[in-house]
Amino acid sequence: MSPENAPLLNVSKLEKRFGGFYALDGLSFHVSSGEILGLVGPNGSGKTTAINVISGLYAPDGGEIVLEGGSIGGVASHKLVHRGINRTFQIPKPFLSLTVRQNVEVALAYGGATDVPAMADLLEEYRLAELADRPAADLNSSQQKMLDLVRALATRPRLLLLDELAAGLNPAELDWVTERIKALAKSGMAIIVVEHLMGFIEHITDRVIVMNAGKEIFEGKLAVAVKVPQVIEVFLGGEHAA
Amino acid sequence: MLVYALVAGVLFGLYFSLVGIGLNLVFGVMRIVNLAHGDCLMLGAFIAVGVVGLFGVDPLFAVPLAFVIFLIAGLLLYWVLVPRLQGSTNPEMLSIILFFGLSQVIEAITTIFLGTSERSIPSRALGTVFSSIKVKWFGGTEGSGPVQILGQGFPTPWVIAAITSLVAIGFVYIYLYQTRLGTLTRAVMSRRDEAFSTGIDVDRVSAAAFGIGLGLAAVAGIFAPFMFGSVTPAFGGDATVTSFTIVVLGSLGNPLGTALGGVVYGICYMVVQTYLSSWADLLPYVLLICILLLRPSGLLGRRVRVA
Amino acid sequence: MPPETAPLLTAQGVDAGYGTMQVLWGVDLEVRAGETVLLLGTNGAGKTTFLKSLVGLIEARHGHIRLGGADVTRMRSSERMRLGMTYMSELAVFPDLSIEENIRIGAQAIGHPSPNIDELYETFPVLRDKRRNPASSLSGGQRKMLGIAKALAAEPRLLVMDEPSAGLSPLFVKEVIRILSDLRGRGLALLIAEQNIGFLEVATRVFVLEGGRIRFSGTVAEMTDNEALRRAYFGLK
Amino acid sequence: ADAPTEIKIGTLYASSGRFASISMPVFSSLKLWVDLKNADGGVYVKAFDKKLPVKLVAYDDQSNTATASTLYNQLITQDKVDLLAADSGSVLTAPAVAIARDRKVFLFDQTGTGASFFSKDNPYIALMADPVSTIWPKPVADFVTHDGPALGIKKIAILYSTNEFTGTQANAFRKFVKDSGAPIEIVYDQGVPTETTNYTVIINNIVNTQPDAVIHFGYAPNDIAFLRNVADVGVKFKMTFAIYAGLEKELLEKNVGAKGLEHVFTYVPPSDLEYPVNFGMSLGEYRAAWDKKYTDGKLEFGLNAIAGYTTGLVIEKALSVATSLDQLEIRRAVFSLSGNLKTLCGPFELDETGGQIGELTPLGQLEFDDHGHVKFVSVYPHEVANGKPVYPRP
Amino acid sequence: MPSSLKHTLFVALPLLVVFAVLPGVYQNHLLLFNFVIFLILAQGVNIIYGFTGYLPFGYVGFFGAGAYGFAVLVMHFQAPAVLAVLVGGLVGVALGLLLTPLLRLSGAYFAIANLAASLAVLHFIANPALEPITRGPYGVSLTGTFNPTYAYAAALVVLALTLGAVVFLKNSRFGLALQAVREDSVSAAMAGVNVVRMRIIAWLTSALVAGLAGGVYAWYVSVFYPDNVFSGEFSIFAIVFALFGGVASISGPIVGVIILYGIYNLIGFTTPQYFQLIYGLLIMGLVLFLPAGLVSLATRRGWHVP
Ligand SMILES: Nc1ncnc2c1ncn2[C@@H]1O[C@H](COP(=O)(O)OP(=O)(O)OP(=O)(O)O)[C@@H](O)[C@H]1O
Ligand SMILES: Nc1ncnc2c1ncn2[C@@H]1O[C@H](COP(=O)(O)OP(=O)(O)OP(=O)(O)O)[C@@H](O)[C@H]1O
Ligand SMILES: [Mg+2]
Ligand SMILES: [Mg+2]
Repeated sequence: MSPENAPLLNVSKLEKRFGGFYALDGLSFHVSSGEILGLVGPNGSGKTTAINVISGLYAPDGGEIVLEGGSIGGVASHKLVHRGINRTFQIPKPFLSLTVRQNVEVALAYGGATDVPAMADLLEEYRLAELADRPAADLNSSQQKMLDLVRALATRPRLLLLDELAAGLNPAELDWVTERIKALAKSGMAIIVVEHLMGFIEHITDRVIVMNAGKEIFEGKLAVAVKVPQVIEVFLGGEHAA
Repeated sequence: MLVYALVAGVLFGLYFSLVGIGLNLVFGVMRIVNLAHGDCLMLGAFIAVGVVGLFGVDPLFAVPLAFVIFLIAGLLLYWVLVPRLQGSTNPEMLSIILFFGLSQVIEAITTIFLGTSERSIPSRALGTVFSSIKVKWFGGTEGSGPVQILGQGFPTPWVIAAITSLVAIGFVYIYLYQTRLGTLTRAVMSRRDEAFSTGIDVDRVSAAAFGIGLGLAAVAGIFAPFMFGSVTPAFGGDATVTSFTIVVLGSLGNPLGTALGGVVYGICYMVVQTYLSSWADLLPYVLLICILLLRPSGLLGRRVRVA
Repeated sequence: MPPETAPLLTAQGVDAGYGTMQVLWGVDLEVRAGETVLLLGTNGAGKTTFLKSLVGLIEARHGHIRLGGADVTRMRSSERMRLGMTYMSELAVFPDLSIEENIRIGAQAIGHPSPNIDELYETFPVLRDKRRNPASSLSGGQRKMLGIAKALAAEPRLLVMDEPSAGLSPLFVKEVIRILSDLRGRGLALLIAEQNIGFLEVATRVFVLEGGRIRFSGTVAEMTDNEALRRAYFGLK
Repeated sequence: ADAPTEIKIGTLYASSGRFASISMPVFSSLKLWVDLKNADGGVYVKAFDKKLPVKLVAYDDQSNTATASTLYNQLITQDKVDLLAADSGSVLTAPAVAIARDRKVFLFDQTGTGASFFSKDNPYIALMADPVSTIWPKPVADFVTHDGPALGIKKIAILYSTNEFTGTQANAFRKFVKDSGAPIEIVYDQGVPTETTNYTVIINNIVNTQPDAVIHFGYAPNDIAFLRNVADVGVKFKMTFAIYAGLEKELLEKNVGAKGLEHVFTYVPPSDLEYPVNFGMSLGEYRAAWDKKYTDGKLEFGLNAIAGYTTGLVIEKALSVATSLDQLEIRRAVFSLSGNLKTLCGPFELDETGGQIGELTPLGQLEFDDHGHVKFVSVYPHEVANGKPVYPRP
Repeated sequence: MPSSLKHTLFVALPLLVVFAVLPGVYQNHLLLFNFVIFLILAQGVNIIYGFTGYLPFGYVGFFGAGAYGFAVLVMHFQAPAVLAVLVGGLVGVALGLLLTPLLRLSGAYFAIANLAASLAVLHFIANPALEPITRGPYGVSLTGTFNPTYAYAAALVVLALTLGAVVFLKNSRFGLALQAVREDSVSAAMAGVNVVRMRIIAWLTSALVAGLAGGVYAWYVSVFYPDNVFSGEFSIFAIVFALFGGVASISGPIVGVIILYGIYNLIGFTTPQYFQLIYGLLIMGLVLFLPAGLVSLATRRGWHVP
């Protein structure tokens, strides 16, 4: 890899155990600024766990996570946020009894961003402006997902991890979100997308990592992945390839 | 001295297992902090005092009586309080306050009707039904003579209370592991939401556990006048905290754990009392905090609960 | 109407949700005796919520649910399940109980006599070897097997399943599908919420839930003919 | 000044909580005095030269000192009582001492014997019944040091509950013994928390030191538990002393059993000793009045059941000599009674700080009478003794 | 007008003024003093429970520690009362620091552990072995510093500080972040909030408040025993008052104290024998029928309550 395009994040031989069970078992990959990387694999293959470890929710049990040359394995979440990593959750986790505005305000105040984005712009851009003074509990699930995203963006991340953001959105919303994510990448953000919707993945990602049982089994274009027998077997199920 | 403290600790600890086991059931099944547990104990003690005072019979006869009364009271109380509590946003926290209120009510009513002086039962009254056997087996004298264990004398009531505890723990064990309702109870303890999904009538199972929990507390209470010399309506508060120590010590939802927790507590208490008597009262609290911080799941527990 | 096509379960205009959030909006659905109905929908579409309202784990705010002719809309889950409907949740089992206890409890929960355990072990031989172990020692796939066995122990007329394939490797998914088609052969009605379209193989009818509303209902063939649905659910254009 | 229509006496009681069992009898006996006086048209008040009915303003402090503080304040500031009597026991009296002093109100301390209450710079207190803790155990110590060696008492064990009341007694006792120079060795000396309810292990420890006498200072629940455990374990100490075996004999008899009290040494309370009186009822008359008024059996008759009555008598007598209701004049009146008044609690005598030094309780021993009832035998001091000590216990 | 100023002007200030003036018209100053103490404690509970969700069932531990901090300083160092009150606060904070590991526990476990901790501190301080330092079980008597008027004034100052803290929490980003932590600690961390530090700060603040209150209390009553200042009733009352009014608001705990402690004193004076009964029933009713407190009656209607 050429030095001018050194990856922002480098993950090598990452391990995470729950009891005796390896949720991550030697996962390695990298992602660069401006790139959109897809992370796919069957249920329980460890995608969410990978995101949880990278975002500091869990400490890794082995391996290394390097952000711009500095090791960040086991660093507390809020510090990682300040260093430019943020994420959304598979099941959105807003502060339910706070208003939408307050939800974002916390992230703006504590996110550690130097050039704090304007709250109004963020809410406007992600279609939450009209709901700004409603408690987050009143939002439906796709709105809550957007709120999760806005909260993440309020901290000006350079690496954004999206855990099944598109799931449950209708096709129109899907197109719109695709555009937004692409725009974010274009602005120089590195983005990792976990998703089950293959159409979406194909459309949005530059490259995918296919995971199974905590390991990477394929890296490259999705169009290639769907022709790899091992991927077909564990993930797509034989009948799809046809 | 050490041997004496150890034996005394085991006897005393077994009794405390009985004190704690009802609480364990209630918290394990419903995640309800029954701060009125000690007051049930106190009421059980008054039932015993009443039975002896009115009929002059062995207080052991009060055991089934108290159990049945409190089983029924527990069932009624469950339906009045718990479903409504569980509908609130934070039932675990609110239960602490709700049952504190209940304990106040119980204490107040008892005080109004029974006065405040110490009540007790002559030690000799306990186990009179067995006294002939006692004389034969343990070489004790007729009446309230001590029981000889390892060449030293221990109060007969302690031995009887310890044996009763073992029997009660055995019953709880059989209930949980050999009966249908018991299996359902363990299922609710294991995963409450899955119990609903499986079609278990969680309310009925919980009500039973609640009733049994209260019943066991009352049974433990019957021995309180013997273990603590005397009881007053205000006796409940301390008993509740001690019960919690034992339950947490042994781990939730596990009757064997509570038995172990009780014995560990009893031995620690007696040893501290022997060598550092003025610090004995500090023990349960320090023990509780240490266990919670070092092994939140208790001695026999698997599940860890941390924030 | 001939008896085999009499509706076993009907949901009419069901609204449901959590707290101030409404998740389901006027959902209609019907399962006839012996039929296998697939409820498709993406994450968060409301599948679980809908199944829960059917079996009584959450209350429907509007609408009606009828089971075998009886209106069960206000019944508690334990009562509904005594009427011959069992539910296999995503959790499926009690981790602290042994495997055999888990199976028995399926029947005990609703007051049925002990199930024919041997017959169930025949269907799920892996479970017999570990009958005394706690369910927590099983792998994800084995847990789903146990979940099915537990649900079957109640001898239901209708089995409602939430994502039986979630967390299963494709091999296991195939195994599950095989077992389900087997059950179907025995006349058991099935309602399966899934994201995995592999289950279309066993389905007689499909409902697609999107954003809490029924977006499509019809036969499997009708669904594969629908361009938009194909794009959304079969992916890869 | 214009004569008021009544004399207001303020006091507190604890209907529940830890001190209820000592507070309720004291309060009930004070009330008994009030009712008797009012039935008689009231008490004579010299300041107005007429009889005035007594109004008892009483609040329940639930054994809670914080509540008690508020209520004492309420009595003084809102109810503006003429005379203030404390709740019983040192703990609930303690807040009253500070408040009364601050408000310059004279405090009729009924049974709060805490030594720290009495100091030369506080004129606003006097103790009615019970001697101050610091001199109370003198008869016991004297018996052990004077008569003990001859009886064979050489090694003694001291066990006490660590609280103001019994802790002070233990300290005083220890000091008396040491200062006496008698050949007595203290082989065991331990304080245990007041909440202690089980003494089995401790008793075993004491047995191991082989004492010739065991002196136990504890509250009633402590004594009950201690004596029961002694009996249950089957230990027979040569001599056992316990405070409440005597002070609340009926309560202890109910809870420990007569057998467990046999041969136990204790204070002989005025409730069981016919003191010659020069004012108020004699013990027999009083007992009759008590039994007539309190029939439900919820209250035991003991020292506390006459303490409140004694307070009443002191109040009555003081009012009959005080020239005004000024609090310092009340004090002067009360102190003028010292050495002159003899009630059923014994001779009323105060030291200069207000501590009670007259009503000393002799040392006695509990024995069965011919009917199998427990009775007191006074054994020390010799001038009041009506029997010989049984030592060692058979 | 910024809402923090509004809250100060229309809630905190009037309350302080009322309690500053009341002693002139009502003579039972101790009663007023107790009101102030409970206002402080209820707000202290509000800080930790309302804003972070930890139920401090042994809250009195800090209060008692503060009282003894005051006593030790006065007895052994003849310190002036004001200094001793400050030290009381610091002792509360020190105990809070010692107990920070408890914050790892959740739900009822935290509540019970906290209760145990307060009892442990009680039995420690009350141990006869510590008689030379704390006077052990024999209680302290601090006649030298006795001055109810100044102590009352000091209590008002502590109340003002406490109210200031709550107004700050209610109106600042810090308070918002705390509430975020309470709602979902994982999401809060992803908003860049240092969850552990936030919790500790809230915990220590409420410990400080209780410690100061304990110091002032010791100053006012001057004679007390370990049982008094560690009485579980302080914890229970403070929690019940705060909950009754409604936590995570400024006015909730105030309303709770005024109403419930008012009733307490009313029945305490008039029908004492039924007091405990009525109170117990009241508490039960509160949990069953008004679990979110009195202010929820207003917020449910969409009214804004400070
Ligand atoms: N906190 C945990 N404790 C125990 N096991 C866990 C935990 N979190 C995840 N696992 C296990 O780790 C494995 C990987 O889970 P993960 O959530 O990472 O899967 P995933 O790839 O995100 O799946 P999905 O597509 O269903 O979201 C699963 O078997 C899961 O059960
Ligand atoms: N207990 C709950 N409280 C509040 N909201 C909930 C709860 N459970 C689910 N939801 C919300 O309801 C919506 C529908 O969820 P549901 O679980 O029914 O979807 P689903 O189709 O089953 O999805 P999945 O494929 O992830 O299982 C989602 O937005 C979800 O966030
Ligand atoms: Mg995932
Ligand atoms: Mg679901």
